[in-house]
Amino acid sequence: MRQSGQSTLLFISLGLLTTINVINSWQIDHLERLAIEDSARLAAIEAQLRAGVPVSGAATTTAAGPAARSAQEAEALADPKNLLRAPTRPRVRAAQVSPGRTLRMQIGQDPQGLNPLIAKGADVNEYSTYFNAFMATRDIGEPERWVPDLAVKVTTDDDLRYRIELRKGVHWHRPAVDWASGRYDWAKGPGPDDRQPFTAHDVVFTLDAIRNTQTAGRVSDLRTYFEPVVAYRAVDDHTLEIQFKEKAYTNRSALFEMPIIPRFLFSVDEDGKPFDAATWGLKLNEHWYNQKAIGTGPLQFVSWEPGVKMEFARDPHYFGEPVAYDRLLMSVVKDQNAWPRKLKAGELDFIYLQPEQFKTEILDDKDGVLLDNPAIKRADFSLFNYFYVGWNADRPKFADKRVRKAMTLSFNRAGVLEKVLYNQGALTSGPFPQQTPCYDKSVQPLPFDLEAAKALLTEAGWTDTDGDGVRDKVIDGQRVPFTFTLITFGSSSEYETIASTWREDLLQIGVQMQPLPLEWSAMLKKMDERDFDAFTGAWVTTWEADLMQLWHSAEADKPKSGNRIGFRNAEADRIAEALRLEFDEAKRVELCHAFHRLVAEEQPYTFFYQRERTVLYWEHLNALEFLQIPPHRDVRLFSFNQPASP
Amino acid sequence: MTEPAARPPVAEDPSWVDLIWVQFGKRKIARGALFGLLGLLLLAIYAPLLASNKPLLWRVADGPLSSPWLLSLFDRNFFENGVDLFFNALLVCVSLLGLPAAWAWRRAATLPRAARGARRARLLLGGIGALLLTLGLNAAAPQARPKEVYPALQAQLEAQGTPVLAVYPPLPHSFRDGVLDQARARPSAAHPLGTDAAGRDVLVRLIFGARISLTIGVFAVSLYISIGTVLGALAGYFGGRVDLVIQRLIEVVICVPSLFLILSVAAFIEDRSIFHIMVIIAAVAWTTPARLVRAEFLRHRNLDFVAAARAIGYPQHTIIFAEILPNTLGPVLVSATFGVASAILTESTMSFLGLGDITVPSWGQMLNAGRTTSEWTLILAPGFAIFVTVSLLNLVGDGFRDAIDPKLRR
Amino acid sequence: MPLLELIDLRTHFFTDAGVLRSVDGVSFSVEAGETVGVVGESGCGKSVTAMSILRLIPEPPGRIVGGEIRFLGQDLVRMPIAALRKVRGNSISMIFQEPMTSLNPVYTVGDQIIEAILLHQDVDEDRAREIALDMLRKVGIPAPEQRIDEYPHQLSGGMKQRVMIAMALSCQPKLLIADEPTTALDVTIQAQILELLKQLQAEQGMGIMLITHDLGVVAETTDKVVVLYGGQMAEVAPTSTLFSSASHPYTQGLLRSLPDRAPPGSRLPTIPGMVPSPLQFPTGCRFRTRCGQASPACAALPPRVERGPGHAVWCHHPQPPAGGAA
Amino acid sequence: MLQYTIRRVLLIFPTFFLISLLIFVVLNVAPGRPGAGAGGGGGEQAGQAEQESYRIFKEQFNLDKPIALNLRHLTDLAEVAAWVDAVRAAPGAVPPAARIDAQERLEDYGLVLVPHLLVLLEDADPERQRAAAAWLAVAGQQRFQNDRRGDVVAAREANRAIAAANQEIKGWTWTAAAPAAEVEQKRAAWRAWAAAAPDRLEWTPAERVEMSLLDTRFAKYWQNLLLLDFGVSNIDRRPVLDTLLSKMKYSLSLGTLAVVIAYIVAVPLGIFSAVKQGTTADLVTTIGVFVLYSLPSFFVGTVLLRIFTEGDPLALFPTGDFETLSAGPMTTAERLGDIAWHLVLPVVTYTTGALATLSRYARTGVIDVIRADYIRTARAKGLSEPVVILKHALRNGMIPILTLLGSLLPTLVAGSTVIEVIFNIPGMGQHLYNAINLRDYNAVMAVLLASSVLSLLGILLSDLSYALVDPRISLD
Repeated sequence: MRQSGQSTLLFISLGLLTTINVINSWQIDHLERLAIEDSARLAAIEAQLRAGVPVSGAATTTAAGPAARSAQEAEALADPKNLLRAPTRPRVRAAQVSPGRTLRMQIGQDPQGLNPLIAKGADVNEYSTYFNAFMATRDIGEPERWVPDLAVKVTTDDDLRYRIELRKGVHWHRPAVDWASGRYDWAKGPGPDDRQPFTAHDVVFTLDAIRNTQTAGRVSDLRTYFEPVVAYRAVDDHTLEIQFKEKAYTNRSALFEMPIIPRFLFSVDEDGKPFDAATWGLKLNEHWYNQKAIGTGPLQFVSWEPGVKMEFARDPHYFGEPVAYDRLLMSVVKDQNAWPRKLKAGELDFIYLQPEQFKTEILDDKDGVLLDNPAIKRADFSLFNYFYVGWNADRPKFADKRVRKAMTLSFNRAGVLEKVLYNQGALTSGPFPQQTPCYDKSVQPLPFDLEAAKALLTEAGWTDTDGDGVRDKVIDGQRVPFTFTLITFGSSSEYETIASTWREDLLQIGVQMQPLPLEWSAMLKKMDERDFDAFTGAWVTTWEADLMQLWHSAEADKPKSGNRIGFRNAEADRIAEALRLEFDEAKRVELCHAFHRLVAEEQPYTFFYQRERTVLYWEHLNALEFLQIPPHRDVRLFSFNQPASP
Repeated sequence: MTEPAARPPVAEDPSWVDLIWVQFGKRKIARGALFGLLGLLLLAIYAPLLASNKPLLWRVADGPLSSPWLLSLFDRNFFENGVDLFFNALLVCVSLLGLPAAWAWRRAATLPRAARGARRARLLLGGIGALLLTLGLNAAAPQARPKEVYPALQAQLEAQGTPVLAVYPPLPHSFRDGVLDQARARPSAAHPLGTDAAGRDVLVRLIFGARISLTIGVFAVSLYISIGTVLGALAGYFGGRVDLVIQRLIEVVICVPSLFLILSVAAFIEDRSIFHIMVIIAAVAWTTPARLVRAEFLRHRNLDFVAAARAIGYPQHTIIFAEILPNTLGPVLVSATFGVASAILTESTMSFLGLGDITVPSWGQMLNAGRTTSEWTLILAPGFAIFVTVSLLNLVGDGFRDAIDPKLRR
Repeated sequence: MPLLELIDLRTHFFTDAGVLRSVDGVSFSVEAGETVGVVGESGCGKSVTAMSILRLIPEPPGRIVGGEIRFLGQDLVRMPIAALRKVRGNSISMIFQEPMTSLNPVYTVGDQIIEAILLHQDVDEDRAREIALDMLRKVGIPAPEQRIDEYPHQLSGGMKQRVMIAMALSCQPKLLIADEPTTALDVTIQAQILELLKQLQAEQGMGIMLITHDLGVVAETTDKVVVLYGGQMAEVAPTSTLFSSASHPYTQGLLRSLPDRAPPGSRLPTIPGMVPSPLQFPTGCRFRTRCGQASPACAALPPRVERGPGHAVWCHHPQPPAGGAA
Repeated sequence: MLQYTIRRVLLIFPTFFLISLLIFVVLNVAPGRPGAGAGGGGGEQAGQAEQESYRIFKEQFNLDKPIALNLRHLTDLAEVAAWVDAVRAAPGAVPPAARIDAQERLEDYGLVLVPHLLVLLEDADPERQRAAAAWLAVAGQQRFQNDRRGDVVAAREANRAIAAANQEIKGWTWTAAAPAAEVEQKRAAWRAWAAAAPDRLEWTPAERVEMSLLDTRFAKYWQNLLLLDFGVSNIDRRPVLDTLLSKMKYSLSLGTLAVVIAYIVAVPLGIFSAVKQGTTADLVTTIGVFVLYSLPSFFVGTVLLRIFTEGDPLALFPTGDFETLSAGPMTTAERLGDIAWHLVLPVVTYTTGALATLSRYARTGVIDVIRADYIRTARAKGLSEPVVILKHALRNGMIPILTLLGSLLPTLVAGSTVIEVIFNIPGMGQHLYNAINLRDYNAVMAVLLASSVLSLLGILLSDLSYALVDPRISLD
């Protein structure tokens, strides 16, 4: 019985192995558990120790509210020539700080990177406000007021030459690298936790990077603003001078909101060796630290696993008001349909609702209990954008403003907004956000009026002469029927619905429209080449109005420009140019209103609506507050109403 | 199932097709599934008769009796999709010629075999001719669109006290025109499965979706079967260098995971239509029939009857197409049936991932749209439609396979 | 007591097309040490009879619907399957028609023989291997030590059949059923195999049921012949009696078609017509559609007619011995 | 066997080359600008489209080169003149598409244009001269050498010189208002520049052939590929291979688990169905399996998510993800449990699809052999039914299903796009989906190539395993 003998032996040894394994695993598990408990205890001790030791530069936050944060700042704010003023209110109320808590939010996709100079996208811009500090920021209450951030004082006599005094005692976050390996010892600095100090030289380095034509990415947008810079220099470690060539209203915001990157890290390779002067711009594009974040802001970068999550932790050495929780976890959830599910399951603290979900969760909610859970609350805010339909003014059909107006009149914007977009927004009549003073509230959106549209078309010479139900007109000796193609953003089904609704209405007035859904890149190509009749689009706007890129006739002839519709209007050009140079708020508003009335009359776009966002959140968060200005969501404003983790 | 025009001199059992047919008929489930498929096809063809917002009959007061429905069938502004026009042409042809054709087909069965084949081939050609003629007439017809929204018009006229005679199809909704006021309605008597975001009836779209899905399945598969058969035949018959090149090509295509390739290619096409989708599916899937045909050719190449055909001096192409090819019909037929099912699945997967053609009411598209809502019907209805169609096709394919493979015969 | 006794065995197949009465009332017996030949045309039920004995009929669609199979007095038909397994390969062994496919291609021939030995004999593996080697040697396989570890595809057809025989005989069965063991083989090898069987029978004293359609083989090797037609008994007789005085018109037809019985140069006589499909057997005597002697009486089941010691015929019109034969 | 294996392994390389060519061409001929994906949804931000940085971007990803065949050296003077004129033409004189095309050509063609532009520099029209000089400053730019591999020091040295040269020629352009003396001086500089390196501006036939084949996107891509460099993502600029490898673990865990479970369920089911062939039990199993087979996995996934993660009674499982993200530190055992809990629904979804195919294979395999003569032999030997099936039928019947395992290799690693998207599992399938949507060419290429390699290996493995399992097959 050789065979059975062998198999018995085999089974016994297998059994033995299994037993040993089980015991082993149990032991390891036990050890791990002990280790975790130990490290938790250590962290607690560390936190206690830190609480007792005041940190240089950052006076422990008190309930002083809008009071100055340091002596240097107080002194600077006292100077009447300072362009920066004290904030109207603080971002964080100190009493709310809940140690040990993690704020969990979802992001729809990974950012391109975390170097705010290289990576493009609204998301990176938002995240950089978490880990970065800027020269100055807009006040939460009054967005036209600049308040100190890294700079405490900015002075200028002629709006060409600026002198900037930087905050002292600020340090860069510790880079998130494997310190134990010893490879990164070169990155250690003299500050607390081996941090490197923030100085004017970092700003100069950043400006160098922006103006270096080898760099690509977000810098190329910034470069437009900094190309007309004549000179800049660091006077000393905390003083900076910069001189612009031309006076422009946009200079200030460009300067104040410029992301700043540390020289000690980005001028060197992973081994601390400085880059070659000839190619350092190219190196910066692919810098080894571009996938991690470093800054001087309230949250410091911990980790980022693409497609999975990104983590930040409160910076204990932050110079300003610390955020009200310990960690920020952003999990990447690409499927928007999963967001409400994840909120409901308690895996997230708050989410954005998509319009469809808004309908499902809010409009159809009979009992008024969101997601069937009374502990879930709702908040809304309005985005700085407007949706529109652009008409190609270079096409004979749409060169006539009466035709464009008829198109607008025939588009049941209110109906679509209500039924397709569930009133998640407001109809708009001009190119400015409705929250800004630039928006002229006296200009009403055109009504939905098919009869008026018919009359306008007839007036413009479009009549149905051959009785086929479609209007026609003789253009250049040829009888052309009124048919056109509307290019719609193909990746979103709501556009398909909107287009099909509009098409039915257009048929009633004898116009045939063919929707053509296209991918964004294809759409962009058609628009760049001006190969379209009409398209759907949306612009994201900023607080300050700048009309040059979208509306100036000089842009109309440039390929790939923002003025894709070929809008050429002398009065509009005049207003756009005047607005660039006007620094007086009241006069700016006047110019804006004039422009608003002009486009309402010309209808180069059919202005559609400004979108709103709805947020659902658990009631363990204090009522959510959003910024008026982009990026609207500022996690520094969020806080828990329970002091510590449950 | 036409017989090849030229009979091979020394062919295998000539009633091979009938044999398979008899074997297939013995499998009750497969036969039932085939009838189910036929029903689905009829549903697709007669979709406008079931659902349209154009009245079948219309008379205002004592005015003339008209049929806006009939006019709308070939209105290219109403049915703007080529697929719908094709099915509408089929609808007319099948209604007018279906019964006589079926009668003639059956009668042909009494004829001797050779005459039967010829007669049936002629019938088939005649049918295709009639279809093309209808399509041609339709292309030549004026494309004016009746602008009236009939239910609204009727209400308006009746409010004015004008008597109106209007007979609508059972589901008086258009698959295309939504009524914003009725958007996202829950299931009700008027809308048995509710409406979608644009206020379109879900059941109606489901029925018209059958047209899209069947078209995609059948056309994509015909396309790749044609490509695959030609390439496989060339490789198998000539062997040598031709075989080597085609083999390499096949190997290259099968090594790239097909769904990955399909998704990538689809994403990089900017204005995707269902025709693009069919071509993409075909471009990736042709290797299966190519391999089958090649293998059959290699097997048959050296068989006696081919040698005999060659010996009596039949030209090469006759040998390939008249003698070996019919033998490859079986496995190809089986793979085609499964292919249609998998093409439908592939299309719905693409639509589901947002890489389909969003302008057509395909089932995958509907399911993807339904996923954003909490309405179960919007998920279950298209999902169930896909499931039933694919099941039917798979069962039929399985029946064919069993019928053809003698090993599995009982 | 006979070694094996079939009494009115009926095995039918229930298919979609109808019931196939492949074996419909077969009765004969095999004595120890005796070789019984079972002959008939293809489809006459020879193989089904053989398979029925060990109940190897695929079920469904086949089923033994009636009769008894008595082996050493036990009825195999009603025996529990577990008990039957102790008989299979042990007291009754089988050799099949197709040596090419009857061996499992993924196991070595040694494995397959040893498997049977280990199953039925209380020996350990080493001993089983010795027995297997012994058997291989006995059936005349050269270099058995090497062959035992080879796979079936490495052996020739004749070798495979020898392996099959070795496997069948490895447990010293009392009865060996050989289902056309030589049909697929060359004539020379055929003779060797038959010779081998005879020799082994002499050594082990077992009964052999030899199924064949080759009357030449029957004449040379068997003691008794059973003639089947259409799943029914036609004639049974000692071999010499059958060749000298066959009484059934069918048997006579068979014998007439033997080449050595026809005058040289003349056309070989054949039995007219074809074997009817098992679905369409005529009622009564199944041979009547091809029989020259058929009369209306043949529509009734033929009676068993004793023609001499051990010689019986199932016919309404038994014929006198065909002229002039030995 | 060894010889066969070696031959097969060697055959992988040409096949892989062809595959890469196929994918490369397909992806590159498709329209759409790389990196221009996404966006749009919530609106775009007005910004200056900066030519310079887009050109750098193109250069970095070799997008300025033709796909697989470079015939740019055949460009003649008339064409170049036409492009230069198109770009500087008055607004409206040239259709925007033609202008964009001309501009891209002038940006992309590089050194090939220099001789023609030098001719245009001598043109009678001073505006043409000016345009020619401006384009010379672009076309005359030299490429930096790769200073990350090979002789780094020398490459850096060379790059410094290149940077200086590039910087210098950039200055040799002038404005419309420039004085004649300045214009003349700069034109002289260009002439001297051209005369200094005449060999750079002329090509021998051999060089032309080399240029046609090697100065292409595909050639450059392959040069990098040979060094196992799949390039960097044009979205986040990480090396795509790193990203790929980091995604693999997710797909691998999910795939392996699913396939193992599918086999564990499918094989017995198939055997059962085969042994009971023709009975009601077989019928029920077959139909059941068909039902599963016909259910689209995205449908199953969606419905499972709905049922088991929402609604109070059945909220048993998490709503996706690979593991709990917000959890604190966990012991390995806890973490494994957490992952397993997350993977229940995805694995079930995965399995429903694979189950049908596998059990079908198992059934057919067993049916094929169950009627075989050697099975009858085994029964005649007196072996019990389980032994007959498990020892004699299974080993043969399972050959196809075992070799199927080899072909599952790519699926194991590359995962399933649909399931990963639905369940938010950051594996390779989801990675591909995102890369596709973001037009991240290098990432898409890498995923497709990696899964093709796995397919090739899978096919090889399955052929080899066939030979191992079935002694009848000899590979030599």
